[in-house]
Amino acid sequence: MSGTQLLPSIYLVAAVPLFWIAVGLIGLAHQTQRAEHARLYFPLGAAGGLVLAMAAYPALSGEVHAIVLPLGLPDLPFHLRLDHLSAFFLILLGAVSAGISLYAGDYFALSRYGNVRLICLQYHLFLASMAFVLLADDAYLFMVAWESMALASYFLVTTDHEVDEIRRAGFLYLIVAHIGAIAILLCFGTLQLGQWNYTFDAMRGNTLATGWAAVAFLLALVGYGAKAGFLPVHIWLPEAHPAAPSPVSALMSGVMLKTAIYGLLRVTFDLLHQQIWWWGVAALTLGLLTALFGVMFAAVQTDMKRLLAYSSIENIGIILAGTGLAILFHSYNMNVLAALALSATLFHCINHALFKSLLFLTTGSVMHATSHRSLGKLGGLIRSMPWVAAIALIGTLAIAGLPPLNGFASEWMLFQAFLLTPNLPNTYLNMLVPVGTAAFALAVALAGYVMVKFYGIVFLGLPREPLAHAHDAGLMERAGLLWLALWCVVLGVLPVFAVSALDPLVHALTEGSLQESMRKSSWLFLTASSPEKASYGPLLFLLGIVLVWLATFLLVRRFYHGRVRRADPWDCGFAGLNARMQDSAEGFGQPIKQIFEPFFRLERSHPSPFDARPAYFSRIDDRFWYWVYVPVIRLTETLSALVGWLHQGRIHVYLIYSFATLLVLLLLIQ
Amino acid sequence: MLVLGFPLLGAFLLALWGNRTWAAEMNASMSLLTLLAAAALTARTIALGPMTEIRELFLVDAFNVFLVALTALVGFTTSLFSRVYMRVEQERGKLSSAQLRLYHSMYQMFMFTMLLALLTNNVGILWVAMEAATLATVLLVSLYRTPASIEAAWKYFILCGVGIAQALFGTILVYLAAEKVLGAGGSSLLWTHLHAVRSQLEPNVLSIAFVFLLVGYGTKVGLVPLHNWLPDAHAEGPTPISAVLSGLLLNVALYAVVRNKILVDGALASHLAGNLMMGFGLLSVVVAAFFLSRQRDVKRLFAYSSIEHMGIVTFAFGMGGPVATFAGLLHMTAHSLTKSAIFFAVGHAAQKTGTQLIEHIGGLINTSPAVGWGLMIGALAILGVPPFGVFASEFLILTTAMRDHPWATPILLAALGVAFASIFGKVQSMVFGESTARRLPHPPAAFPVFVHLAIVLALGIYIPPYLADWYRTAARMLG
Amino acid sequence: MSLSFTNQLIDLMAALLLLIAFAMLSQRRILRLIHLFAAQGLVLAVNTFIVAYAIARPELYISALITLVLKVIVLPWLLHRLIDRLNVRWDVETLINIPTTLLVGIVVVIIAFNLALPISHLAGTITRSTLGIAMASVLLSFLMMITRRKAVPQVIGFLAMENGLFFAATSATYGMPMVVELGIGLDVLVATFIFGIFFFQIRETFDSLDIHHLEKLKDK
Amino acid sequence: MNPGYFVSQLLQTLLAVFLAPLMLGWVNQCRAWLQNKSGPGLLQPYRLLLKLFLKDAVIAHNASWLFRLAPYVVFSGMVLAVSIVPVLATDLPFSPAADVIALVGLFATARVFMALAGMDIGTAFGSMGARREMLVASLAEPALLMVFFTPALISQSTALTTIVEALGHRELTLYPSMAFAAVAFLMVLLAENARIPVDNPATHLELTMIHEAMILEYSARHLALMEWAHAIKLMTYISIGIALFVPWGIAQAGDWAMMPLSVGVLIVKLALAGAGLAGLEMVSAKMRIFRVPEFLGMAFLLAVLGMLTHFLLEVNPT
Repeated sequence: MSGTQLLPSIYLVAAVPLFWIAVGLIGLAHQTQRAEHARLYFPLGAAGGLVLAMAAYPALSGEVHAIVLPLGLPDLPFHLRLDHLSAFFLILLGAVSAGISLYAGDYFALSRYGNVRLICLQYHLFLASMAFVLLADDAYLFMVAWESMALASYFLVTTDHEVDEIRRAGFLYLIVAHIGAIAILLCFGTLQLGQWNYTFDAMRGNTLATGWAAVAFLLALVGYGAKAGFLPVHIWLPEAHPAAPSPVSALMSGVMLKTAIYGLLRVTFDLLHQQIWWWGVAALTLGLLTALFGVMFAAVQTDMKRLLAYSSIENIGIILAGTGLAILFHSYNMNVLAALALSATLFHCINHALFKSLLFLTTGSVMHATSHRSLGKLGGLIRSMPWVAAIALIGTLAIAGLPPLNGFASEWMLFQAFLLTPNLPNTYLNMLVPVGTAAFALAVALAGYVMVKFYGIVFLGLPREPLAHAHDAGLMERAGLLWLALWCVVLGVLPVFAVSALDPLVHALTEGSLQESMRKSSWLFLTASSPEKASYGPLLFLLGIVLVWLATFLLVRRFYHGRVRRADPWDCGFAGLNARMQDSAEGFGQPIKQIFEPFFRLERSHPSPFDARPAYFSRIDDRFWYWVYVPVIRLTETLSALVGWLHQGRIHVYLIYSFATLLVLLLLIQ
Repeated sequence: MLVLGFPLLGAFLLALWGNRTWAAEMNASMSLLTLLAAAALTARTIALGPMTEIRELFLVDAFNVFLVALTALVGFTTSLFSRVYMRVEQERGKLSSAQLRLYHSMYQMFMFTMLLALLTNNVGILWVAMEAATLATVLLVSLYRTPASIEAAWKYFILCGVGIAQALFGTILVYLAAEKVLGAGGSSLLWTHLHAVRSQLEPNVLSIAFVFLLVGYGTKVGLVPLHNWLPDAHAEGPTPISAVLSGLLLNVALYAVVRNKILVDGALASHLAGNLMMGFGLLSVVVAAFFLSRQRDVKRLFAYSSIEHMGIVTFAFGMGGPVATFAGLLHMTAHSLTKSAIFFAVGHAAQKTGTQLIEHIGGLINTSPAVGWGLMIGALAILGVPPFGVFASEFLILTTAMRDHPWATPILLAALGVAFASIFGKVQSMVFGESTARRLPHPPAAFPVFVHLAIVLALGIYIPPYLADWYRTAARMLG
Repeated sequence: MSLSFTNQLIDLMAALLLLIAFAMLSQRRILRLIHLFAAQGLVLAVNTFIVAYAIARPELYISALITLVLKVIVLPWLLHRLIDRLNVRWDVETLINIPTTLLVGIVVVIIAFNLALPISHLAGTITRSTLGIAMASVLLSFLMMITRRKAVPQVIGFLAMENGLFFAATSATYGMPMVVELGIGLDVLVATFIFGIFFFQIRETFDSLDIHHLEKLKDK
Repeated sequence: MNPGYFVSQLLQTLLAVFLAPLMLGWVNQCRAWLQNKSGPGLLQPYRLLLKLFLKDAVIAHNASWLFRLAPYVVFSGMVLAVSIVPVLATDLPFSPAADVIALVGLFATARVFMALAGMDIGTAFGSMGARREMLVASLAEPALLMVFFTPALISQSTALTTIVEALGHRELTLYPSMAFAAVAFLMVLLAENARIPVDNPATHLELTMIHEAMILEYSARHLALMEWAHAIKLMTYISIGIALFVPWGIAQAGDWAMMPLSVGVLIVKLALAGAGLAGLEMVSAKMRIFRVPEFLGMAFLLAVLGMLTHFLLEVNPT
């Protein structure tokens, strides 16, 4: 469809965040009893999300629209721009937030913490600021929206601020966010190339010297990385996500991280024209390291939300790696391959947004049902909350990268992109690739391990502690979850449509396109550069499985009466089975600890075999904290100690200061 | 010239009846009248452009009229705040009625001297007014008669007195240079005349003069290393005074510096003055930022943040150029509004918890959401978090710095980062967490706080065109 | 009398002023300090008077009169009463020992002269050479404020600095315009009163005028 | 496409599915012979399956729907897998549905379901087996991918049929990199199919079992499906190995003349492979569970080395 007959789409798109702000303010003003307040306003926000997604969709292939608002600085009013890239991420925001908001209606109605009116305001401001980040077309509006986003989410994270690790988490989060913002500001400063013009159009116009371009790229990598959670600025992520209420974690992990990816793509592919091969290598390496790091830490977590947070780091790493590949190909003008890598990346963005928010929401339901967050206490919820369990299963399979769900589709494309790197005219890179591919494969495989741990321990087996009043999710919660799960399945089974919808955007960014390779194959098959090289037909997959399943089922039934006798579990004939004999979360993580020991900073104490009351203690720290952050903090402290010495409290000293200043200046100007 | 009349009148009246129960209301109403007069004056200036009054004794132009308006506004809101605050202090028996009378009358006196300093056309009178401002506030700083407050006041007095003496020497030198051109007599100290002939003034004299003026008035601005009086005075005086000190006095002192800078620039045709100011500004920002993390007294904390922001503004004016100067003016406005709002909130917090020590303040948001959110939002605003006005000006300053002095930008940003970490960490622990505050019979004066913050927020998102033009004309004037 | 003669007189006065400044710097006893301060005021007054006579400026007579009244009579008298009331006649111990202070003072004087040189050339007044001395005495009294440990001498140093400024004003520029003169005079007067108030406050809080009591406020 | 393809597809699938237990039986028989025992006979697996299918299913009280769903998913996943691998003819309508990566994904899906089912009851052994299985898999899976990538790089494609076309039906060339890949593949095969030295299919000794521990709770038809799926998995792996490393003799796209010959060739290959597997199991001993990661890491490294040697020796730098 062309954007011409849908000209006002940008106005509609820009109207949605304003609507969100309005909802927030009205919600703030509206005094009513908690449950009905939440159930009234959050679904409104969900409706806004739907509208946003639908309004942005035409722009994915349509032409670019830009408007200037009469707000902002006198010389630099707010510029809004709706192009392919922003459209894609707006759709992501709208579609995912719709599900989350719907869910949030029930969630906040039931949760005890915080003042729901404030939460409503902050939540919708958060949504609106994300939308404006995606729409911004000048540095000022971008920074404003960017920081408002950080701020709103900070307040949401610290909703339950009596707990001091939550406060610490929020603080850490905001600090890192601020550092990132500083880097981004510097990046824009580099991009605008001396003439004081901070609209993105002007930056597009500039062509930077290679050195400065590299500086800008690295600044962007740091700045956006601080939001996305690249190594080593990931430090806030596993703290802040668990601290936040689940819908907020879902929004942050699912959508907010993607805005950072958006920024990175915007700078790298849109504002900077040229790319240099080593940027790609840098991004690729960093991404893979991040992915491995994330998945390993996820494997050893004992708190389900921390586990998911680390898995977010992993997925972000994969996305970054994909971006790196795209840059790499693009820098060698291999546009089709760049297009492949980029579509894979974007596709993975939306997939991760879907299943990660889905899983975070399920943790929310679990916490409401059991008021536990630690894996060590949960178990067997598939019986008490079948709905959530079923939906969570879809999310788990998707995030574990299993066909025929969406996670696999994007990872498949990424693998294809990796396998096409031998065409790069650089032997070292060719040699590098197998290693990269290996790391990627390892990360993906470990993700499967992590997810089995997550699902198995939370939903399967026996409850590790007596879980009273575990009940299934409410209607709105189910609706929100189903919405997300639905898309996981649809995108998984029919990835071709998603990829071809992405094609104009990818073409705009890389001048390459997957069209012809897709034209050669049918809509059933997802293909890489060309169908005979590789293809993947998830629908056939699904059909095949279902057919065989039905066949076997019927055959078995023909053979057999299908009666089932219930009995106690056999368990190799051992009697006296109890729940504590199951694997604990630590137990599940233990082999990973063993194998990848050097990655962790471990503190362990094993009980001696003859211990009367054996106790096992194990704590895992992030090495980066001690490598990067502690030294910086020390430095600041020493510096401020030095400076503090200036202030001696003796008036004579102060007089000497000013006397000296006077003399020095007088001599200076002679 | 009602602008000057009202506070002077107020000073006398309150000197007589400043201890009555309605003194606070009277104080407020006087300030309100001043505000109205200032508003009228502003309107007229916008309409008719710059003008001089009473045999050129007074000058009103875009630059000072906006400061006048700002001063009057903050003066008014602060008087509203001090109404509530001082009542509590009095009930706690911290103040005798005589002290209260002194307080009220000196408050008006202080307003008068500042307005005089802003409005006068005579560089000499400017000096006199600045000195008078010091004299008016020094007794207020030691109002509580505690050892700490007396010490603070003494340092304030000596350091500012010495500084101001340097400024006088500078003024004399300016006069010396001026009389060569304009001949002896009163007219050669009139800024308008000086401005007219500034290109003919003897550069050597003026450069030396500027050093003395910068060191002199800079002491009052609180530039490092002349700043040492500032945290003490802010921390020990009554909170309304801290609010006006860092909200207004610093601005006025900086105004004096800038006024003279214009002359010097004209005479030297070099960037000497600008460079000096940039140096001081940068030094102040960095040093203050590192001081911040060591503070345990909340008012000292924000006093240092004032130093930091004055450094930023000085840096901006030092860079010069339309955008930077514009940003400097904007930052002045945003800073004095935000900072005074913060001090209001801090004052209430200190009264509710009975201490100024940061570690003993906590969970304000639970006992009194108004104060808690006021402090939180104010702190975020002062830290330059969008969408507040402070960010707008910092954005402009930084981006200009990136163009003109790229080397300075990372330093500034690093300092801002450190400041962010230190201030925010402390504020968070005060606002959130378990509450240590207790309720007071009087509701806090939420109105001034949120009015200020609302204006600052508005400045960040939308600067009305007339305001923008106004800043622009001022910026053009300062070159 | 001829211009040159007045010139010489003025230069003499300048020299006297500098001398007194050094004397103050080296002076140990508060009472003497006050006397020296009064003397300085007297020199100023005379100097102003001579200038006024030399160039026939009536308003300078007035300012000479003001100086006489204020700085030779009122302020010393006030200070006297203060130290009587607070009985702080005892010796002043300085932070740095006197000889070093004097050495620093000499360095300062050299700097001041060099600074003043270019200015004096263009200062077309009959009193061009005195600007350096004025600056020197300002800086010297600054130095004195730094080195003294008691409150009263610091204040005297402050006032002496004011004197130096005033001398600069008269000698270099035949005095500032009247308004400013009055303003300055007023400020100085008020300042002195406030100093007085402070002395009492400090006294009653610390029962001593030693400033090292005032060193509590610092950043540990 | 003409029905012939579907015929060959169906033929191959059914053949594989129904030969799989025989394959298993053959391996066991060879083991028995090598141990100088007279084995249970080739048809033992069929008897076992039949017995299980006729039995009454006994399920733990707290078994959830997932537990009953898993066997079907696993079984159909395996059938799908085997029908993707070209063993008789290269041109199969199903083959574009999945390339090697998707194949690995398919195995992973089946495995995950099995592991989840193992954890469902909440027995000590179930969860232990699931953990070990997932651990082994999470290390074997990348190795397998690496193994696949070497031929994929050689043939510029990840579609198995294309690979086979490229390797089998062009003029015969020897690829040193494939040697690495072959060894690595063998190790992965042992690990993934729960063979010695990684796992011992013939024991229920608590501490050593991996695969068996997961399916302890299954009985009757569910167990039957699991076992059968397991047999098919072995079959699939072996035929993948054949297709990758000794592709000669697989029929071209739809030339029916080749078909009988290729069947014959296939049977010979399978027999040899089975015997070889048995022999390998005979000479090696079961290793501690914590040696397994090293074992698989070895395989992983070999595979990566294979890719590197490919770049080193076989890519002519242009």
